[in-house]
Amino acid sequence: MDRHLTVAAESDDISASSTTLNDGHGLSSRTAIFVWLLASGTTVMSMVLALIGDDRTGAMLGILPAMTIMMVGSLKAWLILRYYLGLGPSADGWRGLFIAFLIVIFAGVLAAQAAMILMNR
Amino acid sequence: MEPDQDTIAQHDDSGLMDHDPQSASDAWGGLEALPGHPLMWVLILSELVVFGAFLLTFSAARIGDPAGFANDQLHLDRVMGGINTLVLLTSGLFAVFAVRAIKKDAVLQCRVWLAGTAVLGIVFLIVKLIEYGTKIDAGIGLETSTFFTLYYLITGFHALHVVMGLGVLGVVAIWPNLTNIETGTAFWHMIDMVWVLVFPVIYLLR
Amino acid sequence: MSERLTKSAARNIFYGGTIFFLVIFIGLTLHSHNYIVNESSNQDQLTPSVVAGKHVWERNSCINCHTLLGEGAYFAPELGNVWVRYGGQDDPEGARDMLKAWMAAQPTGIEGRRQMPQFNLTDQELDELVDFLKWTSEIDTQNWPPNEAG
Amino acid sequence: MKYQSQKVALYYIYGALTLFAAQILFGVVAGTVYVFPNVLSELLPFNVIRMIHTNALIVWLLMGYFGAAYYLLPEECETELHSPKMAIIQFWLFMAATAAAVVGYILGYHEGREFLEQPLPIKVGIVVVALMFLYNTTLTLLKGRKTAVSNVLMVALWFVALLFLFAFYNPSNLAVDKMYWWYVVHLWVEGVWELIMASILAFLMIKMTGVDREVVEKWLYVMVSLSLFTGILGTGHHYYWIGTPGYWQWIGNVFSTLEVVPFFAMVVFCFYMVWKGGRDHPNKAALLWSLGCSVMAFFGAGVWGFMHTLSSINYYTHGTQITAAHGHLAFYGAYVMLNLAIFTYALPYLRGREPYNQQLNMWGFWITTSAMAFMTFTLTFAGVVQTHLQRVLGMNYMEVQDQVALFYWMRLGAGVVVLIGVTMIIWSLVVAPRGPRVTAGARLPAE
Repeated sequence: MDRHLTVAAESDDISASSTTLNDGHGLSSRTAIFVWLLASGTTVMSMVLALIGDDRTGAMLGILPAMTIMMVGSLKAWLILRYYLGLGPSADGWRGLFIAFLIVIFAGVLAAQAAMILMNR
Repeated sequence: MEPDQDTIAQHDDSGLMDHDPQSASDAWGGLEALPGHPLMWVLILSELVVFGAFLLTFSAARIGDPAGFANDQLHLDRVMGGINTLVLLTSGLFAVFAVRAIKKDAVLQCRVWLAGTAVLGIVFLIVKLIEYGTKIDAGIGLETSTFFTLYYLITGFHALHVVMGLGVLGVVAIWPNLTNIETGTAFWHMIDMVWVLVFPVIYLLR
Repeated sequence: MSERLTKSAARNIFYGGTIFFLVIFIGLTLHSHNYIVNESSNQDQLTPSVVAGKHVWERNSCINCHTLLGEGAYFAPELGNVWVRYGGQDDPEGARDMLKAWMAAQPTGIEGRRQMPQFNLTDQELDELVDFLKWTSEIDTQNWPPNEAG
Repeated sequence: MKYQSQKVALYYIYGALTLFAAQILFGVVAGTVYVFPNVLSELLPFNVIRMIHTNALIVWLLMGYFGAAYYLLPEECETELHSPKMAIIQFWLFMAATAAAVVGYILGYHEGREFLEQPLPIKVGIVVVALMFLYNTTLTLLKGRKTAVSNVLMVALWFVALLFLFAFYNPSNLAVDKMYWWYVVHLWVEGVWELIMASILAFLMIKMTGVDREVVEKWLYVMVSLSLFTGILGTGHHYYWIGTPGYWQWIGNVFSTLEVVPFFAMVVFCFYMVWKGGRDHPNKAALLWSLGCSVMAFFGAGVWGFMHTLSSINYYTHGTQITAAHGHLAFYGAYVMLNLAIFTYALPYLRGREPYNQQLNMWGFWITTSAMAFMTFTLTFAGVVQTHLQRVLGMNYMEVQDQVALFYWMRLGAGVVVLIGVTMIIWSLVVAPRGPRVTAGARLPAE
């Protein structure tokens, strides 16, 4: 879980930097590249983790690994929305809506996972 | 029944002749706050709801047959899926640069970035087709199982969006003003974002 | 601002989006067409008699009382599975005779019962109609209807 | 009325109202046969009664759209119709074809696919009529001002005609037949007809609320986009059990659930425009019909459609009285009320009068709408009972019908009330009170 805490902290940094680095042309390239590095990095990392731990048995994941996977995915989706799609401060209401959308998917998928784990017992 | 001048004058519907530009720009209501053309956001929001519903449906269907889903999932190539995630993320970055370029009125630069975005979109499609090819060679089709029906429907529907996105990028590259570029790249980012959610749910989670 | 978000762009997005969904829809129906012809229905058993039976069905507007695969009027029983309901799978001859006898006995004239008209079909037409209903019952309908009652 | 040629709409409105009366009459007769099965059974069997009931509905709605188009196009395009004479010839041709079809049905001359029972020559006649209409209106559109309202309406009417061509394709394979049959039926009522509905409502809102056209037309694009983005693939909900592949269940579930959204958008649109406009339009009845249309369409098409659109539910309810309940309220709310809204709005202008018979018209609205709602409830209950007894418990169809007989009585009652309400509506529209026509200068306040 540590990884996610740092990721979350980093994402806060970005929002701070994006306001300071804004050069009047919207998202600064530095922020954009940083977002890209973060998203790609987590992708590569989760892929490597998946491949290392991949026994290819088809065994079901526990709730924590599942949550990790979904959190990385949702975070990336959020980064795209917030920075690439540019939902800045002018779209506060919309941001709330998109967060709600991501939460619904996150919660729905994990609820299904939890239900399956419980039924498996 | 004869139309007379008075009636005609009174009958005139308001608005069209001399509408006030301010009120007209308000006309899109809340959609105005979003980058690009508001109607594109009607499409984007519809798409997000559709893909969201598909992902939740997929999860719900999985409860009914966990073992079958887990088995079928073994046929998916996660590395290819991961590569495609990277490809789309990078194309999203290029799309951001295209918007930055047009904000500086650098049309050529903007088109170059758009072309880069589109090339990565094509790479995505090629990888996708290779994936489908291996599935079909293995005799896996749309009606093979619930897992694969949903796999083909969701990823196929997404891939078709990539195709459409390429068309949209092409159109806005021909008429590159800020609204158009923002509109086109907004659609592209939506495609990117959807894939970022599709990938973990279908490829990784088991 | 008003320059920026024009109606003509809105129109183009509307058309573009619509064409996108329409193309997907047409693609899927073409795939479905293929699927019906090759997998879910017995295209190879579409004999002249079955085809003629479909015309008997249409000429007499059976669909405006009955449902067929759930579509039609809701005044009279579902006939997509009538062949199964009459036991045609185990005893085809018996089912055929029963169906023909049923048609011949209409209208019953019983007070308070829904009346099926007498269509005065020839024996051949009756056979064709039965062939059509038998063929229809063999379409793979994703296990619909839920039971024999239709 | 601003342009002379708009007057041709009168033909279509009267023609439509005539067929509307016939549709309701045959509906009441059909409802009667449900409770007195022996009535007319030798003379006019149920299948013919129903054929006339449904066909009259479709034809009068189409006739209403033609009339609406002829009324609003000159105003939108700010030009006279290309050829009023052609429009009148087209009307009589259409009326003759319709009359011939009805007589043919009674004599047993018809084809056998639901809603497309018109014999081949009549179908060809319909195409000719449609071509005349499209030629006339398209030329009008091309020579005049182009607005979003007229563009959307014309695109929709072109597609109405194009999709009708599938009515000529009757493959021998029943499953294939059914699949393309929905190209006409579904893509009409849940596709392009919604465009017609949205554009006519937008026209009415521009005229009656005084809200800026820019605002209305932007909403119009939002509504029609939502309609087609959801409605085209929403066809999937008809492809669950007719031999088509299983994937349609997933597509149908997702997209047809979303088909509620455009209808909801239309409700919000109408009420928001009326609220925002804040204008006191003298034709209260037309405003009532417009608002009522959006609300009842939302319930009939949206909510009642959603109730049984999910494949796991539809598996049990498909082809029961639930479908009948949904069909009745959807057609009434969306399309019947739409036509009555534009008729109520246009007739005073066409006849050069102040809005007349407002009270009677609005009583007709409330009586008919309540009765339709009650009919929908009775059929829904009948459908629920039927679904349980027949689809879950496996009870024989006719036995189940006996169990729900009470609901059919109530439905007949509702049908009779509808007939009364419709009589009031038609009376209020057609029979204007005596009195002087409006003279120059003494017309309605600014529209």
